[in-house]
Amino acid sequence: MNIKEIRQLMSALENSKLDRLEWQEGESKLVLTRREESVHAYHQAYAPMRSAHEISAPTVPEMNTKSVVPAQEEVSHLVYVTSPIVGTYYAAPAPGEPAFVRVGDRVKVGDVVCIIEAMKLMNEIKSQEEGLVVEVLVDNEEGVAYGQKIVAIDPTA
Amino acid sequence: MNIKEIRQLMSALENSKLDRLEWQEGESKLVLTRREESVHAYHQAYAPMRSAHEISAPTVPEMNTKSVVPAQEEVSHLVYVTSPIVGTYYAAPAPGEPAFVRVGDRVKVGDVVCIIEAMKLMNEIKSQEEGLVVEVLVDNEEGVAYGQKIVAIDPTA
Amino acid sequence: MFQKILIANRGEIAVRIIRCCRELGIKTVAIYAEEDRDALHTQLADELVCVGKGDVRNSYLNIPNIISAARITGAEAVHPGYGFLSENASFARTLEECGIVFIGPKADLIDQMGDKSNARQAMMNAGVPVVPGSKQEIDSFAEGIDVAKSIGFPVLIKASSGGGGRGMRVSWQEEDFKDAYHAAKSEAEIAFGHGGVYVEKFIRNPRHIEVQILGDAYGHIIHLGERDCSLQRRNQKVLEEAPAACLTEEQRVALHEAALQAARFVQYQNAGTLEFIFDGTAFYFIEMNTRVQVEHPVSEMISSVDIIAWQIRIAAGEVLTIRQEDICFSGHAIECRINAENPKMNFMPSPGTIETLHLPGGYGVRIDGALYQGITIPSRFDSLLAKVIVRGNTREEAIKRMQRALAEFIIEGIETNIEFQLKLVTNKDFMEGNIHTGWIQEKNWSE
Amino acid sequence: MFQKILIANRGEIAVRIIRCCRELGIKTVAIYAEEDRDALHTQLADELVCVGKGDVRNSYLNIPNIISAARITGAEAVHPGYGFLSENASFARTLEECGIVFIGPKADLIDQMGDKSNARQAMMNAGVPVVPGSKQEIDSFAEGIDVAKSIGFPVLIKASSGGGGRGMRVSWQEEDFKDAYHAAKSEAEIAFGHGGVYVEKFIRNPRHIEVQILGDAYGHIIHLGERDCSLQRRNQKVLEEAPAACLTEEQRVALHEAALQAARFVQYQNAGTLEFIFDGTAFYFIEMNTRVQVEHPVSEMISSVDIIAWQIRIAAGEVLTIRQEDICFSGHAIECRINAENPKMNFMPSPGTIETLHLPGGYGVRIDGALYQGITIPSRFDSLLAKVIVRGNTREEAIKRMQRALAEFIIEGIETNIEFQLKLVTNKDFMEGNIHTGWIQEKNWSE
Repeated sequence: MNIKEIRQLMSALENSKLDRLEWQEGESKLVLTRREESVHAYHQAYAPMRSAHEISAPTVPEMNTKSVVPAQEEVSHLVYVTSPIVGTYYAAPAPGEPAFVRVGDRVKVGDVVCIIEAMKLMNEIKSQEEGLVVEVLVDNEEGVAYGQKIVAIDPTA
Repeated sequence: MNIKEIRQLMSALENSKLDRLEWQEGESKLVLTRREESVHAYHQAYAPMRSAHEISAPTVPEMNTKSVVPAQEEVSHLVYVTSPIVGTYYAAPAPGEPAFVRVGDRVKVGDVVCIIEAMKLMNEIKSQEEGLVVEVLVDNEEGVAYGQKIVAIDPTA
Repeated sequence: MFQKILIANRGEIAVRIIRCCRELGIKTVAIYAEEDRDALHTQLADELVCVGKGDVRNSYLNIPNIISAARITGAEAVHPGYGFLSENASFARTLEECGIVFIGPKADLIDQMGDKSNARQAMMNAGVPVVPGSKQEIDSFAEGIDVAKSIGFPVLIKASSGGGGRGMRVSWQEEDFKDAYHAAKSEAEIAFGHGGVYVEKFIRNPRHIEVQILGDAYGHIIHLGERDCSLQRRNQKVLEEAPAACLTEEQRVALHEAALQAARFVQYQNAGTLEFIFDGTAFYFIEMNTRVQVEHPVSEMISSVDIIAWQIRIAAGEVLTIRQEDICFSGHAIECRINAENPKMNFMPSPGTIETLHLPGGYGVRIDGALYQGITIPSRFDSLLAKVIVRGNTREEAIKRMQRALAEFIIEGIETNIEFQLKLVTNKDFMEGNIHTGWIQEKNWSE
Repeated sequence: MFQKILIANRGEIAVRIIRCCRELGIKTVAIYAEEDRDALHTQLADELVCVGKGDVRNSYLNIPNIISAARITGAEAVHPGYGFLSENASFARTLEECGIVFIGPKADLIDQMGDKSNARQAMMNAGVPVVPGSKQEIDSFAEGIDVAKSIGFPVLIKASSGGGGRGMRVSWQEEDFKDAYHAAKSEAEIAFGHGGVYVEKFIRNPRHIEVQILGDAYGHIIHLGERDCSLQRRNQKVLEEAPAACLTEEQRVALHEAALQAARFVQYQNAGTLEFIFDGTAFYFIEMNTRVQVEHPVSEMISSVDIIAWQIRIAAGEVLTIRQEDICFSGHAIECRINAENPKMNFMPSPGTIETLHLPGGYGVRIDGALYQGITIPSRFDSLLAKVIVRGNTREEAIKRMQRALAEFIIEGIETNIEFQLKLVTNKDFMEGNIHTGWIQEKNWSE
């Protein structure tokens, strides 16, 4: 390792959210520690207080804070159909009819995977990928937020 | 690694937001840690605001914030006579008389180095060390805080 | 009362509304753009719905997504805050059609007051003074001088197609009217290809003074006193005070009466503000804001009336039980807007991560903000970070308190206007009250 | 007015006083123990003097060093805050001899009120009710029952050498007096080797109510209303309110009058508090605090009088220009003390570094603290970190506001009593006002 590389590492650390980087070459070793992120700490700290305060429990059963925050930082080979709008999710074209897709189905690009109703309009949501449906992440008639993951597809399967 | 490279690293560290850089070459090792402490930043940030506010400049000439905060984290072989009380420093036993010690004097354990007046009592301050007086850090009749460094002594000289 | 409210906004006003809802025992739904995932309002609300990303038209202005968010969460009402959709009559109307209450006045009233010439006409009908001037373009020098004489000098001759100060001349007295008239006309012709001009009263170095109004669905209308918002930069308010120290008691009473008259005339419901310019003697209506304003806290501090709480109660159909005589105005309040901007770089926005945050506190200090240490201020939205509001028994006491509060306020990691605000509140002219709407721009603040 | 004041204290009260001095244009000297090098008060003051380290006797109680610090910095006056040297008459006297003003009452008055039996005697002379009881030890059962009958049942028979509840019995009526008397006496003999007992009125589940007084050097004395400080844990106040909601208007007026009478009798100067216990019908003087109190902000919030500023002005010889009739009490205020302690470990102190700090804010919320993110709370000093003070137009509004403020307050890195305070302010008995000085200890808070 030369000076230039070290300086590159310095600036990389500085611009990161990390706290510490150790590196060793003989026998190879690498330690990275992440800065205590205040946001998450905050959120966690807040929750128990809210419940102590008795104003926390969401009253609408089909909706909860967690479900409408687009998930993050999941590293996997799966791809997701996400909601382009806010609305209500319908798994099937009409009550009593079979769902557009189920786990185990294969979908092709352009296949309708669900309907999201918003402002009384029924919006067909289509898959952008081809693959195997491995999970449906939303319950029928549940509310979905912008960007929320609806269906997980394994394009390699 | 040569002097020039080390100096480059020194200045790089100084200008970074990092706190610590370790580097070893045999078996290679590198440790970088990032700063998180806000106190000093706070103090620095506050000062300009105070001056913008026009309420900062100390009006007592012989006293300023810096001088009464015991210095910290100085690594050297020097030892210091510090003030055990808050009071007014007198370099000499009486006005017009020669100072107890001057730079270049040798002091022995128990030698009086100054008087600190507090509550109208004259307290003789004695050296706990033997050595060469290399600096007198307080001006005559200046106020001194508890723990403030008064005289620097080089015990190795 | 509502069980659940959706807040169709972000930043400090969303936090302000969520706090109020908590105090009223109402559940809250925050909406957010993806860039605001870690914003404070998303952390304080009971429920969250992401409504879009990228341009605000896709998120905080995305009416279908916001209304769907209200529907899927079962929110019974929407508080629009200020800015964004707060004065969008079509949003208010659509909500109403969906059976969701818009916390604000009726859509028709938003429409009426949103059109400036409509509003001006309504105020004239209500008997509220507006800036006097010709109703339409002046056809000739003779007609111009007639109008000028009837409204009194000085007058402003203003190109009807004008802008940016071009095609505009002040005439101080009858003698110089002819020159000014022709100069404005010919400049307008060259600049805009059309020489039509208006004549209106020239208000030199006016103050901007506004009156806070609350009205319920049953015809009760009260005012919460006036605010002096004369410290502006490029028509953006920078610092606001209540009461307006420049008014005599007679002027104050007359101003409040005019505002009440205006609000009664349009049968105003919910919180609203009548904005006036004041030339030291007379005041003239300029526009009405049919929403809560950034500077509402200064009125709260001197009236002890929670404006947001009343907005919600009124929208829920409650009676405005506070009557004018119940309100005991007391003390003086000042608000400084703290923005993520760099005064040394012409107030350029300064997004980034707040590395160090130290908020002022103590006696008489209120902080309305949306900050925490470590938050990243996105570049896409407004630069308002927090408002420092102080109350003192006198204006002098309030100014001293603001000086010390601002001196304690530390934000590191991004540039802010804290030091600029400190310069303002320690400025001699400001302390003596010798300011007007153009004052900040006249001064050299760089030293 | 003074040019420079030394603040002989630390923590939130030192910050409170420094802020006030800044508003009054007075320079400040902070003193600090080495452990407090990075404390907030040292960062806000204009000048700093380290006065010692280790035990507080060597630093914040080190009279020679503190007085020397005032002399070398040229401070003309010393504000002692509360605790530490605030009720030390010898400190006040020494300062006076050095020509430095002690911001508080005269040393003799501190002495007089510091001795509880002196204070009790003075109040009896002033005609202020004290807890009725025998003046000295009871010699016999016969004497005891005479005293008991004259003061009325129930009575408390209390070992004169007693403590910790031993040698103490309640007699509810004449019939059980004999048993109680002998039980107390023999228990006292066994426990303390001395069977002497007193008889005094037993006040069951009293409230602690106190009245804030301000007096100047010219005989002007006013009160700033009363505070209910009944929520205590081991005689430490936990939460305070103003006004005391349990009083009728007649009781309130009588209480204020008694306090004024007491303060006038001793010719009180500066800020002080008369503490009473209240049994629902009558109130009895218990002690006088000759200094500012931790809970002074609740009185400030309902009276709009800055108590610290008046302490300084009065000490500087200014006339108390506010008269009783000028004070318009309005609203209800609550203060919660936030301590570095672990309620789950029997409120053990919890020093350490504050890793995350998020302070509540917004309408009606005041924070008096000495915190910043990253500060290390030393183990050596008091555990008080900050006070959350809210004001509402009614008690209910204030409680709701406190609930939401506490729910927003986040301190990570050390244990605090924030959640415990949340339990208190959401407790039904508290909300309904059914509390007394033993209430916190009676309840089981662990669930």
